[in-house]
Amino acid sequence: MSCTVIAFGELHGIFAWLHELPVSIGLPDSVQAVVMYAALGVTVFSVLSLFALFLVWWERKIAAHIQQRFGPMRVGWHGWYQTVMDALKLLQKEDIRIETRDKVVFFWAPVVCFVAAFLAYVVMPFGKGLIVADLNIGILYIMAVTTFTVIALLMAGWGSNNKYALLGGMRSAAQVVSYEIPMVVSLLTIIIYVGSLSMVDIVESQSGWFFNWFIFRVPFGPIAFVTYIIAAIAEANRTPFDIPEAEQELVAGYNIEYSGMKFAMFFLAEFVNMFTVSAIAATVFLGGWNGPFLPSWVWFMGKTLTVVLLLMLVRWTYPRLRVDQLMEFAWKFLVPVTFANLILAGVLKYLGYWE
Amino acid sequence: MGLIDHIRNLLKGLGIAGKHLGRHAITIQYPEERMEMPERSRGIVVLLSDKETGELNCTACELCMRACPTAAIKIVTHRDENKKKHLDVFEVDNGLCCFCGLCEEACNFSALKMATKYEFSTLGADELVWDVNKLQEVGRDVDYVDTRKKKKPKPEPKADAKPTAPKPEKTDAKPKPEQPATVSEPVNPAGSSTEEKVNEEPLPEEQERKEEKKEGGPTDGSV
Amino acid sequence: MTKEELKDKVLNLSQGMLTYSDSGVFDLMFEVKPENLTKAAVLLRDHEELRFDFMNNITGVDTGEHFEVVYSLASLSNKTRLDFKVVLPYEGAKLESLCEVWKAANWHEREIWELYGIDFTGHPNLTRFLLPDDWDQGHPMRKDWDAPDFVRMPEL
Amino acid sequence: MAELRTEEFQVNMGPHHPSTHGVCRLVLTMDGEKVVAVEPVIGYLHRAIEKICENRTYPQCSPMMDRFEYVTAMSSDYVYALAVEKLAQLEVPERAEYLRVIMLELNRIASHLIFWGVTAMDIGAYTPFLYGLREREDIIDLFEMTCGQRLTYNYIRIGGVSRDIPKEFEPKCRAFIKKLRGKFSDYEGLLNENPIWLARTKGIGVLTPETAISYGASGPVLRASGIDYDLRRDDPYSIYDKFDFAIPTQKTGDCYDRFIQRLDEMKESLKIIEQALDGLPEGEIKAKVKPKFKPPEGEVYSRIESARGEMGAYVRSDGTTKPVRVKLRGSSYNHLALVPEICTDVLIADLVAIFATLDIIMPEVDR
Repeated sequence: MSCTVIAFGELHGIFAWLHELPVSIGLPDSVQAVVMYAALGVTVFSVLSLFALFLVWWERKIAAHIQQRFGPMRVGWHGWYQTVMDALKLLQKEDIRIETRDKVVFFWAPVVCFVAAFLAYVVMPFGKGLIVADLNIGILYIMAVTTFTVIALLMAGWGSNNKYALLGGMRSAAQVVSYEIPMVVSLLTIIIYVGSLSMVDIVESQSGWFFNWFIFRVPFGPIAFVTYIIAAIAEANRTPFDIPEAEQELVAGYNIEYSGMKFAMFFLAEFVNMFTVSAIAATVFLGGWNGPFLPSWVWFMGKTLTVVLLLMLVRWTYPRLRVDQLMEFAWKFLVPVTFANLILAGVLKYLGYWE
Repeated sequence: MGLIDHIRNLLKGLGIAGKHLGRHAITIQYPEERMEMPERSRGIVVLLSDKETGELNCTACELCMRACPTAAIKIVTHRDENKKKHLDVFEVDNGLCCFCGLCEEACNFSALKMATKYEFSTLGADELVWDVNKLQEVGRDVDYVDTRKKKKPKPEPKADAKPTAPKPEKTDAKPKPEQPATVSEPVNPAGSSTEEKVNEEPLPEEQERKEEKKEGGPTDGSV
Repeated sequence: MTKEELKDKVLNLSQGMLTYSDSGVFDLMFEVKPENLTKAAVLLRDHEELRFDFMNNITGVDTGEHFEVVYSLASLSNKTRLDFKVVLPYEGAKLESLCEVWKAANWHEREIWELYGIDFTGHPNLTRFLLPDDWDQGHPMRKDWDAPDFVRMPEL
Repeated sequence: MAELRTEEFQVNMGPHHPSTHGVCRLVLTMDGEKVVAVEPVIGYLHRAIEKICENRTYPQCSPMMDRFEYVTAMSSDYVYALAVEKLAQLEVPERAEYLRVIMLELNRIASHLIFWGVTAMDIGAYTPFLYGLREREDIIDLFEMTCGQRLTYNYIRIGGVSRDIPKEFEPKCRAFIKKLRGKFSDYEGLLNENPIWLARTKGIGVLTPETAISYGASGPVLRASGIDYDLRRDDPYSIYDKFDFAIPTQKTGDCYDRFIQRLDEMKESLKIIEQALDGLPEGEIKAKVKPKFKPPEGEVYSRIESARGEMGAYVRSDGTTKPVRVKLRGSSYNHLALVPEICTDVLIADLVAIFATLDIIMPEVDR
């Protein structure tokens, strides 16, 4: 085991132990890596699944309190395990499969969506040492795998053989592809100052007090942060950019024909996605796990949940954009702004603002 | 409006939503907490009992049945040797009741009231038909102002009640048991209970109606 | 404009197309022969001093002896109101459509066609819309129509 | 590359769709996201109220009217009572008229609050819906305190009102007026200036005055198109000529104007309620109406300004206790007929916005 001094409450011992587990139980070399990553994957997956359930409950509570009602109150203190019960209920429900569906596509769409949502967490630094694999292309990897969601939504829209679902799938494809660009460019503004794509490097270069966070330190950091948040809301398909499932127009959009656990998979994936984009915002702009006194993972979670809270407030306040306005906003406003931001930041860096 | 204005207005909306986040909920948790119903609230129809004797106030005058627009009240009476009317059947079909309050206003004997109670969900539609015992039992603890004249149940209009009572004697030229209370529903609301009742006596009604038709429209107060 | 003035004006201008009927209790009520309907309607809408540009309502009535179709009109500029009606026999009840005069008449006429069976010639879209698409049980608002399980309320 | 073949397709919006306010079916012919043609299919909420009324006595019809338009049930009660009163030439006591005006205006505010919330929800903002219902709840409490019901009031009867207001009504009503005035800043802050809201509603679904008149649009929809016409002022019924209030109008007749129009009307209604509370006289609340009420032979069409526009009732009597014909005219009926006219070449999201701002309530259409 590791001999370094660990701050009280740090969890990276668990990850270190999992890293060393295959070796210590004497597995042959050929399967060591497989077992190690499987163990890490299961750990992260189960924690995140529970966390997604918590987020669903939290969103319901936040929405309820903005609207001056209680929200779930029945099971447990303020209904804290309501979503667990909901998930169990959805598990038991009949899986309604319409006759005219595209069988293969219809089946795999929720699976792809669910898996793609969790893939990003391979490189997510939850705390000091709390990372499954510190890839040197971390952020690029995240950008790549989160785009898988659009394929899943398109598959769901197509496979359902329903006009509403198809419209939802098409809208989702157009939207996610468009907003990918401002999102990546906003992140690039930061990355050119870090000089590395590794998530750990990004976090470590922000160590220290909060003025070392990139949102404050990098020129045009706040603008990049705002454009990132806007694009992230669109990526996570939430109001005011929730047109793929726009309830008042397309009823439920791409997941209109899904029921039971398949629906639950879409639903959980949506919340995991929301957590992903918030976690990236916390990591890249808000200093990640850096913070005094408290354990690093607490800081990470605190910052992420703050961003999540912001997303929730936005969701429950604003009306929804129309589909053409959404695209116009992306291409005519966000893309130019983010590119200008990137160029200015690059010029400043070249001129030696950053030593 | 410029960009700055847009941002300011967006933030203003966010501020209003955030402001409410800190406030306490205005809803209540229903089975544990209940709203206090106003005294005039129109809930379930109940039959009232005399405060001293505990007997029903109802005099079987059938005014409420006549006032009811959905024929939810069914009354069957008979006369004894003293020509005094007695109640055989008094049923309220809560499934048909539309809670308009016309029966309560029609009643001149403080016999019937729409109580402030509102919970009567059941598992079947037929359980919603309440007979006289159930109605009386539910109405035991209902407070009311007795506007009757003691010992003399002669119809007297209430102070501000709308209808002046028609003479109950006149309305019963035809003895009721032969013509059981008509439970009618003009357009079928697809309820099984309605259909059953309709089947009881479709023919005489049908004929009566046809006759009226020939005479050129229904005649008023023919009974 | 008082009611009397309006009545005189309408009677003068219509040259006998509209005749006064005393069945209207509150507002003016005129009667029109079915063949004069469109002419009378255009006159009421377009004449400078009348300008009944607003169609409130069309009501079909089955009086038990014949059909009546009652048109309620209002003038937004003059703030006046009147009704006129057309009496139609049961057999072969047919009327000119006023959709061209007031577009509001479209749906009202459709409803009357559906519920009373009064035919409106020249109506652009006389199709079922209030009753089920496969309805084949006649015209429900006629007095001689009853639902299969219809029972009359007890008489007072 | 060969030309891609495209074709229009049809979508059934409804009968059970979140934004069709009840059960209305819109058959949309769509070209991608664009709506080419709309055909409303109604009748899913048809309860045959008119046929039922032909089989009821005049007082018994009054509860049916609550079901005609349950969002402003006071108005539909009143329009029927007004028609029968005109038929029978009944004198209504003055206090009853004042009470009627108070209730009608409170109900108008309640309806507009629902409109405000529902429109916001249809355009995607959920929270205003709950805020609108929150204030409506206070109005409903006032109604329940007075007449005993929260939705189907059956309060305004032939010849007057069913019961006098309780003692605590006036202070509570005044407190509510004060409270609602304070809430308007919240309402305006949430949506009125919000750039997303402006983008969604400005210039969408423009209704020209000529089309509006021709299709018989009325009420806020007509006034939002710039026509200054309000039955409360131009064809005064009840005692509306005694009150001092403005008739707000807008200019362009797009969704935004229809939205703002109703917010403005709420403020005017508050003024009317205040004046009515100040001038409330003592006295009887109901004219004498016999249980065997027989109006003389004749026919009458009464019309009032309900929250959605002109609400009318045609009542025909043949001198018996039952009406020969009761026809109810709801303004939503005409407004729904407008939808195919102004909803061509709009996006599906605009269709929802137009449908919402016309404030179409299906019970009024189907009856």
